[in-house]
Amino acid sequence: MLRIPCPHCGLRDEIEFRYRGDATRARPAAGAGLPAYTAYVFDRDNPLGWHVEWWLHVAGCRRLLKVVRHTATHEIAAVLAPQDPLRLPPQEGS
Amino acid sequence: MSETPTPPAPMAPPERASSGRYSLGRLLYEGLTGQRGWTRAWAKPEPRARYRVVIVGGGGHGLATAYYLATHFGVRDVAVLERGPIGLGNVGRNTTIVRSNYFLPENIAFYEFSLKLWEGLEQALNFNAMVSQRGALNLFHTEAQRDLLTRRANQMRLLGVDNEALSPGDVKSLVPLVDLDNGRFPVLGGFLQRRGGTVRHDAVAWGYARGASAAGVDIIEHCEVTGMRREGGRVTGVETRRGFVGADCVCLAVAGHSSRLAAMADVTLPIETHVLQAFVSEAVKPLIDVVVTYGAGHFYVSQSDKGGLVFGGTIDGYNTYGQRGTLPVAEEVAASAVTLLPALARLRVLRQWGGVMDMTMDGSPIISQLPPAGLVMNGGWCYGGFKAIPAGGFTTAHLIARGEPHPLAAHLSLARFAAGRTMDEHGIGPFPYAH
Amino acid sequence: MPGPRRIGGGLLTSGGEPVNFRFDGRAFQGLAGDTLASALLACGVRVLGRSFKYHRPRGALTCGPEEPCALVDVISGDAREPNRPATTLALHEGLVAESQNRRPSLRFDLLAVNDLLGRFLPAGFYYKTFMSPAWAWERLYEPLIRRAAGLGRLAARVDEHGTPAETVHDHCDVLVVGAGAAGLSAAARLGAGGLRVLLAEADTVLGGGTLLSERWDPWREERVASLAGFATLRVLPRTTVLGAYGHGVYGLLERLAEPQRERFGGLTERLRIVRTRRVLLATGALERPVAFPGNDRPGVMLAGAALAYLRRYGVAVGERPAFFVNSDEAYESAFALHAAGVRCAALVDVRRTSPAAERARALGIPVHAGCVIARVFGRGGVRAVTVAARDGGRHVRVAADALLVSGGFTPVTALATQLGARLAWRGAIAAFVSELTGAAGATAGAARGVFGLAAAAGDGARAAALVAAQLGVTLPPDVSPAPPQDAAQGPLEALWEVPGRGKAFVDLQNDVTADDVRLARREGYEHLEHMKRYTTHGMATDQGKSGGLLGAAVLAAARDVPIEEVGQLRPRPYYEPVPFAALAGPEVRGHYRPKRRLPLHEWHESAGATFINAGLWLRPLVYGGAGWEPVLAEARAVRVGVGLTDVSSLGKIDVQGRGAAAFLDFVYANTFSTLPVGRARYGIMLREDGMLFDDGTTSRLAPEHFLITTTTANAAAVLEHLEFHREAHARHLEVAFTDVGDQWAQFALAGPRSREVASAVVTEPDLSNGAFPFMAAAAATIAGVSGRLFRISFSGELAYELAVPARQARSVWAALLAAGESCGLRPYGLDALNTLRIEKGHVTAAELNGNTSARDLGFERMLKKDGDFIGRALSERPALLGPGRLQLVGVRPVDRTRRLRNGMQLVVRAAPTTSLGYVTSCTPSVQLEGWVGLALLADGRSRLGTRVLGSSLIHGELEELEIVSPHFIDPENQRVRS
Amino acid sequence: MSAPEAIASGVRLARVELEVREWIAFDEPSLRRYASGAGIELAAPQRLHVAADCVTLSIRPARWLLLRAGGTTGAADSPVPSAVGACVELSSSLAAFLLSGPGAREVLARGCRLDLDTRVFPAGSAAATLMAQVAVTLGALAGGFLLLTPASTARHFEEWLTATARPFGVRAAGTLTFQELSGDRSL
Ligand SMILES: Cc1cc2nc3c(=O)[nH]c(=O)nc-3n(C[C@H](O)[C@H](O)[C@H](O)COP(=O)(O)OP(=O)(O)OC[C@H]3O[C@@H](n4cnc5c(N)ncnc54)[C@H](O)[C@@H]3O)c2cc1C
Ligand SMILES: NC(=O)c1ccc[n+]([C@@H]2O[C@H](COP(=O)([O-])OP(=O)(O)OC[C@H]3O[C@@H](n4cnc5c(N)ncnc54)[C@H](O)[C@@H]3O)[C@@H](O)[C@H]2O)c1
Ligand SMILES: Cc1cc2nc3c(=O)[nH]c(=O)nc-3n(C[C@H](O)[C@H](O)[C@H](O)COP(=O)(O)O)c2cc1C
Ligand SMILES: [Zn+2]
Repeated sequence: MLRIPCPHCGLRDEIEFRYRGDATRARPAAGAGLPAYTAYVFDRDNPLGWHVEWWLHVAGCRRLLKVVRHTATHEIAAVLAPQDPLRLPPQEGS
Repeated sequence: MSETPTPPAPMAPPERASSGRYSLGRLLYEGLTGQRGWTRAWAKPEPRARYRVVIVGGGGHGLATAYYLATHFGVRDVAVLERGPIGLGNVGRNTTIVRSNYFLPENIAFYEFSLKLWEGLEQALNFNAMVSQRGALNLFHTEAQRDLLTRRANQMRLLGVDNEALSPGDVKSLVPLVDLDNGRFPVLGGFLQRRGGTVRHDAVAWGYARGASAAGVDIIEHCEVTGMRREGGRVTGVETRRGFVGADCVCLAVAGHSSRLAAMADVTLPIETHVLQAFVSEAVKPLIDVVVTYGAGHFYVSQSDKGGLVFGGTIDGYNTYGQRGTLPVAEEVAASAVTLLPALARLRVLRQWGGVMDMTMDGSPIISQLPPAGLVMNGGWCYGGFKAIPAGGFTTAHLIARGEPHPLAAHLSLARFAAGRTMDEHGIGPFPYAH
Repeated sequence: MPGPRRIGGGLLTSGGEPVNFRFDGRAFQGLAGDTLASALLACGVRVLGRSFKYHRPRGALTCGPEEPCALVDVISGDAREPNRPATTLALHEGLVAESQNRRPSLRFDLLAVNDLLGRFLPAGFYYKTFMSPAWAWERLYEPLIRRAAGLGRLAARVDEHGTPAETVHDHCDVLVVGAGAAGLSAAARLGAGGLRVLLAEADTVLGGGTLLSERWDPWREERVASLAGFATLRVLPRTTVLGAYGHGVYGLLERLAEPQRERFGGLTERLRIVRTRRVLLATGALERPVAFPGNDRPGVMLAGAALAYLRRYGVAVGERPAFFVNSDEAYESAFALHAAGVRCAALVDVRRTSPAAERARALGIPVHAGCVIARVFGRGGVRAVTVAARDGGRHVRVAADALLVSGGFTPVTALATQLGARLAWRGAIAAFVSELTGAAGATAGAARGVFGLAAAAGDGARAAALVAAQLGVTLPPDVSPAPPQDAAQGPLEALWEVPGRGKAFVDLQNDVTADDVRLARREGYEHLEHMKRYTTHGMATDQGKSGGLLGAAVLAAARDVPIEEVGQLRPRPYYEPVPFAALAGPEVRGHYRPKRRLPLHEWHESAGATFINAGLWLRPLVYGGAGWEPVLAEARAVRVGVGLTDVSSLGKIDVQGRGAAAFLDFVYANTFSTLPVGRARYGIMLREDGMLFDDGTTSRLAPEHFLITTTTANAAAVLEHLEFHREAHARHLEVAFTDVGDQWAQFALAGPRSREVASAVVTEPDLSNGAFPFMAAAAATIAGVSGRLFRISFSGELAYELAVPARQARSVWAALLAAGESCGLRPYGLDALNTLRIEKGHVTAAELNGNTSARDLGFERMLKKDGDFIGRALSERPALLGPGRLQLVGVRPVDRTRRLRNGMQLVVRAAPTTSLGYVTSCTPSVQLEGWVGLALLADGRSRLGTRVLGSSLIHGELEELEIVSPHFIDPENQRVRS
Repeated sequence: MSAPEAIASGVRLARVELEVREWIAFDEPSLRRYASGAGIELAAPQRLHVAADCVTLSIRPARWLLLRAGGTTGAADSPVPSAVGACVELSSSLAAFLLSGPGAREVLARGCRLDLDTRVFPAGSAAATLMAQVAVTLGALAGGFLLLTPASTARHFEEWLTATARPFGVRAAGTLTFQELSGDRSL
C-alpha cells in the first residue's frame, strides 16, 4: 500500500488520493492540431522506473500533487506542487 | 456485423507430438511401467540465428499465435522468445474466466470466436485444459444496471450468442449462498451466459506450447528481448540475452510489458501498465458452481476444481510493474465477498498475488501492425485477455501470415484512437486507471 | 490428568481444568491450555485426517500453525468451519471437531482406493485424459473431481447481524515480528530506547524456541516481564504478520483470547494494519521433514514438534519413539523425552559422528550413526521402522510407535522476500536465508541462520541497535541478565531423500511425492514454479512451510544442479490463511457503502416512498404503490397542475474568484463568461477525448460567483475534474471550488400552477414572468428562509427550483405542501421525474453514457466557435464527425398498445442481426398515447419519420417503431416560458 | 506471560450544534489582516484554534473552517471582501460530533488511518481524512475529538461510530453547545 507524504497533510494512505495519471505530458496549445492532441490524450511512456504522476488529495487538502514514484519498487522520490520543476532521479538501465 | 463464424479446421493435423499422444490408455500403460515413457511436453531448443517470425512473449497470446501460425497458416519457421519460463505471466495468474458477453458488437463477435475455439481446444491440442462451461453470471442491483445488461444481452442475442435474464429467485437457486437482500444493494436479478465458464490457466500455456512445439515452433525460455534492430525503417530482428535473433516479422505479445518493447522500436503506445490482483481461498468441498460477478462492487468468484475459491477485484488504479497484492484491494474484495456471500465469512483466504496488465486508453485490446514495417503487436488485453487467447492468437497469426487484419480483429487497430473509433465498452474515456 | 500419554505438567496445561470435547463423534477429555491435537495425542489418538489425493490416514506432523496434515472441521450447531489445524486449535469445553476428506469415516474411507491406484494417478494425470467426449467434462468428470477434491466442508450460519469483524489501524517506530529469543531481546532493547515498538507473536505465549528448553525459563520470564515496563512498547500475542505490503505497511491477524471475544460481540479475529518506520524480522526457523517411503504415516512427526508436545502440554507422542535426524539440534527432543522417562527405540543419525551422538550414547540411547530410515511399518500408525546403513548392507527392524524426524531447519524468510530481500544459500545449515537490509529494517536470529538460543538472543540485540541507529536513537547500555550458554554443536549434514520403494512425500497435504517431482522434471516442468504448478507442491493450506524446500531440493537433485539454481517457492501473503470476515472488516452488508440520505429522508419515508439506490443516495422513486399507475399519476399532476420533488442529491459546486468565468469557459463546451448575473444557463462538459462528461445548469450569483449543478452520479467526479484542470492547466486563474451539495436542499416545483404555489411562499423576488423569467436565478426568501430561486425546468413545464439550507428543508417543504394543497400539489418521485424528462427529450446518464458526443445528442450549437476548452480538439476526430454515429432520437411503437424496453436493440428487417442502436430510456407517456422512448440510432436524425424494429430477444419481443423527434412535448419550449 | 493488552474503556459521544463557514484566501496576508481586524485568529496549518466565540481549523491551504455557536452572528459572518478572498456557508453541510473519554483513541483506531497518538496528534491538531468511507475533519481538543462529517452521511457515520464504540462502553451524551466546546481552554 502506498503512503504518500502530502506536503500539506503529512504521510497518508493511498486511499485518500485520486490518481490522475502521467504528469509529464503538457497540454498542447489550443489549435495545436489533432495529432498533438491525440498524442497528449492517448500516448503514454509508461516507464518501468521513475514515473511522474498526478495525485489529487481528495480526502485531505484537495490539492493536486506531482509525485515521483518508481513503478516497480513504489519508492517515492519526491512530492511536488504542480508548478514545481521536476527533479527526476536517473532511470536505471536503458 | 453479422453472426460469428465457426472456427476453422487446421490445415493439416499437427505432426505427431514429440511428447506422444495423451490418453487414458497411455496413462494406464505408463502406470504399469513406472511413468518412464513421458517426455518433455515441449522441446527446449537453442535459438537459431533467424526465423521468419519471432514472437516475443511466451504467455497465452504468444504461444497461441505461434501455434496457429504453424498449424493453420503453414508458417512453421517461428520462435517464441520468453524472458523467463513460459506461462508465468498473466496467463499463469489470472482468474480464468472465459465468456463473450460484451457490449460492442465487434467485441462480441471477437470474443465469441474465442469461445468457439475454446470449445474444441482440448481435442485440438490433445491436452486437457479443463474448459468448463459452467456458466458466467452477472448480477445487477439497480435498474440502470439492468438496462445496460439488457442492452448487452439483446445485442449478444442478435449475434446468435447465448445470454439469458434471471430473476432473483433464479439467481438464488443457481447460487444458494447469495444473500439477495444483503442490506445495501439487493440483487435485482442476473444475466447468465451458460457457455461462459473457466479454463485451467496453466494448462492453456502448456497445451499451446506443446502443440506449437510439435508443429515445429521453437520455444525458447530464459531469452529476454532487450532491443530491436532496425534497418531502413524496418524491424529486422531482436537483441536478446542470448544474442541477436533475426526475423522477417517480429510480433510483440508481452502483455503488461508492451510499452517497453514498443519503445525499443520508438513506438509510444496508448497503454498504461497496472496491477490486477487475484486471490485463492483454502480448498473446500463444492460451494459455488458458476462464475459469479457482483454488480455493486468489485468482486467475481469461481471455485477451482481443486476446491479453492478463485476471486478478484479491480485494478489498483496507478501505474505499476510490481506483481504484488495490496491491502486496500484485499479489504474491498473481501468486503464485497462477505456482503454478497455472507456464508464465506469464516472461510480462509490462502494467497494473494498480482499480475501486470496493459491497460489501453479505451479498455479494448490492440492487434495491429505498428509503425515500423515488420513489427506487429498483440496486446492491450487489460484484465480480460485470458478468454481471448484462442482468438487473439488466431487473428494475430492471420495478421502476420496474410499481412492484413483478420476481419474479426480489424476494429482493434492502433489507428482507432486518432480516428475516433475507440472501443470503449463502458464509456469511461481515456483513463486506464479507471477502466 | 486426562489421557494415557500425558506424562507431565506442561507449560500451558499445568493446573488446567479438564475440558470435554468430541472428535468424530467420540467424547474425549483434555485440559484447559491444550490444543485439539495435544489433547488427542494425549489420549493416544494418532489418525487425525485423510490426505487430499490418496486419502491416506494422517496424524499431526507439527505442533504449530505450519501443520499440513491434521486439519479438521470445527462444528458449532449447523455451522462448520473447515481446515482448522488441530495443532493450534485451542480446546474449549464442548468443542466439536470432525476429520475431513473421508467418506464414510476416518477409519474406512472409500476413496482410499486412490492410494492403491496411485501408480495411475501421477502428478498432472488429469491434463492427459478426460478429454473426450467434450461434453463429458462438465457433466461427468468435473463433478466427480470436484467432489473428491477440496478438504473440509464449509457450512455457515448466517444471521442478520453477520459475522463480527474489526479492522484496527496501528502505528509504530519498529514492528518486531516474532517473540523468540531474538525477538524478545530485540523488543526489550528497542523499548529501552524509548521507541514505539509493536511486538507481534503468532503463538499464544511469548518465547518461541525458548519455550522448549527448561534452562531458558528464567531468562524468558525475566525478558517478558521487562516488556511491561516500557510505556511505548505493546505486545500482541496470538498475532500473525500476514504479509508485507510496502511503504512500511503490514497486515496482521490477531486471534482474540476467549475472554476478549465476548466484549467484542463474539469477535474471534481482527485485522490490524500496522504502519511502521522499520521492521525487525525475528521469525525463527521451521524444522523440515525428510522424504522417505512412508514418511507420512501417522506417528511420523517432526522431532521438534514432539519436544513441543512434551514441554507445552506434557504429552509424550510415543512410548517408544524412534528418531531420524541429521543435526545435533534435533537431539534436544530425544534428550528431553529421555529425561521425562520415555525410552527411545532408536536414534538414527545420517552422520557418522557428532558430539550429540556421544552424549546420547552416554545416556543409553541406542544411536545408529551413518544410518537412515528405509521403511516405515503401520498404515494406521507407526509400528516399526527399518534402519539401514547408508553404505548399504545392514538392515534392522526396530519396533517403535513414533518416528520423530528432523531434516534440518529452514529460516522463515517469507516477509523478507516480500520486502525484496535476496535469497542466499547457506551450506552450513542447508537452507536459504534472506536478510533484510537498508531502510526497511533488519532480520535477527534463526530467521537469518543464527541458530542456537543464546546466539539468537545476542543477534536480536545487535539488530535492535542497528535499527535504532537508523532511527537516530542510541540505545542505553544493556543491563539484562545474560542468557544461558549454547552447547557446542556438530555440523549438520544435508539430507533430503532416502531412496526406496513406496511413496515418499514432499508435500504431505497435497500428496506430492518425490517421484512426482521427478516426473515433472522429465516432462519439462523443471523450473521450480512450473514444478509447483504441475504437481501442486507447496500450494496447500500450509503453503509448503515445512516441506517446500524439500521439494526444491529433490528437484535440484533430479536436474543435477545446485539448489541455488532452483531457489525457493515464492512466498506471498498470507503467512497464515485469513478469514474473509477479518479481511473484510466491519464495512459489509448493510454498511458495505455509506448511505447518503436526503435532508428530507424521514419525510419521504413517512410519506410511503419507495426508495432506490442512486449511487450512494437513497432517493424516493414513487410515493405509494407498485406499477406504473402511481408514477403516472404523479407525472400527470405536474402536467396538469403542480408537483413537488426533492432534487437535493444534485451536485452543487460553489465557484468563486476573479478567474471563475474564464475557468468555466475552459471547462464547459459552451460559454459562461457572457452569462449575466441573476441568470442560469444549461452547460455541457466534455472529457478531453471529446466525449460528453456531464451536464447541468450553472447560475451566476455575482460577477465572480457561480453555482454549478451537476448530475447526482457525477457530483464528486465533476469537482475533481474542476480541481484537477484548474491546478494542472489553469493555475493563472484565481478560482476556488467548494462542494455545497450537502449544504443546500433543493426542490423542483413544477407544473402550470407552480407559480401560484411559489408566490404563496416566496416573498422575494417578484415572480411575475417579466420580473423573473425562464432561466432567472436569484437570492430569495422562501417561507421566511433565505435561499435561492431558479427558474429552470427538467420536466418541460413552468417550474421553479427552490434551494434552502438543508437544516431548513423540513419547514420549507411543509410550507410548500401547505401552499399547494388548494392546487392539488403532489409530491413526485424519481420515476415520475424520469417520465417527464423523457417526454421532454432531456438527457440523463442513460444518454450521457460516456460514448456519446455533443453532436450525437444534438448539442452541436452549444459548442463554442472560438477559444480553447477541454475536449475541443478531439471532439473533431474524423469518425466523430462522419456518418454512422449513433444519434439521439425519439421512438414510439407503431402499435400503441405495445411497450418499449430500455436496452431494446434497433434493427431493420433487411439486416436483422445488425444493431443500428438501442433504446436508452422509455416510459409510458402521460401526454401521448402509449410508450415513448429515447434511443441512440445510427444516423438517427436522417431517419426521422422512418420505421425500425425494436428487438428485445431476451424478452422475445420484436416491435415496429417510428423514429420521431426526441421532444415529445412542447418542442417550441413554450410552457417553460409561460 | 504478558497480560492481554489492556484496552482503555469509557467513551462519550455527543452531537455538537455549530454554525460553520469556510473562508478562502485569494490573498492570504490580506485575509489574515482582515481576520485579525475582525478579532478572529486563523489557525496554523493542520491546527485548530479555540477562542471563546470562534474556533478556527486549518486543514486545506489558504482555507479555514470557522465554527461558532448556533443561532448567533458575529465577526465570522461578515462577508470576506472579494479582493481578499471568499466565504462559503456550510452550517447545513456538516454535522459535528464530540468523542471523548479514555477509550476515544481506541475507538477511532478502528476506522481512522491516522496516527492519533498524543505525541503525534496532540490537542490542537487538526486533519482531514476518511473514516468508515466518509470524509471526516478531525480536531483534537483537550477533552476529546471534534469530528465534522458531511450531513448526508452523518447518520451512517454516527451508526458506525456508535457500533464501534459499543465494546468500549459508549454513552450517548446528548447535544453539546458551542460554549461547551470552546470552554475547552486547556489548549
Ligand atoms: C489477476 C488477474 C486476473 C485476470 N482474470 C482474467 C479473467 O478472469 N479472464 C480473462 O479473460 N482475463 C483475465 N486476466 C487477463 C489475462 O490474464 C491477460 O490479459 C492475458 O493473460 C494476457 O496475455 P498473455 O497471456 O499473452 O500475457 P502473459 O502471460 O503476461 O505473457 C506475456 C509474456 O511476455 C513475457 N515478456 C515480457 N517482456 C519480455 C521480454 N522483454 N522478452 C521476452 N519475453 C517477455 C512475459 O514474461 C510473459 O510471459 C486477468 C489478469 C490478471 C493479472
Ligand atoms: N540449532 C538449534 O537449536 C536451532 C536450529 C534452528 C532453529 N532453532 C530455533 O531458532 C530459534 C532462535 O530464536 P529465534 O528467536 O530466532 O526464533 P524462534 O523460532 O524462537 O522465534 C520465532 C518466533 O516468531 C514467530 N513468528 C514467525 N513468523 C511469524 C509471523 N509471520 N507473525 C508473527 N509471529 C511469527 C514464531 O511463532 C516464533 O515464536 C530458537 O528458538 C531455536 O529453537 C534452533
Ligand atoms: C486459478 C488459480 C488457482 C490457484 N490455486 C492455488 C492454490 O490452490 N494454492 C496456491 O497456493 N496457489 C494457488 N494459486 C496461486 C499461485 O500459487 C500463484 O500465486 C499465482 O499463480 C501467481 O504466481 P506467483 O505467486 O508465483 O507470482 C492459484 C492461481 C490461479 C490463477
Ligand atoms: Zn493533502
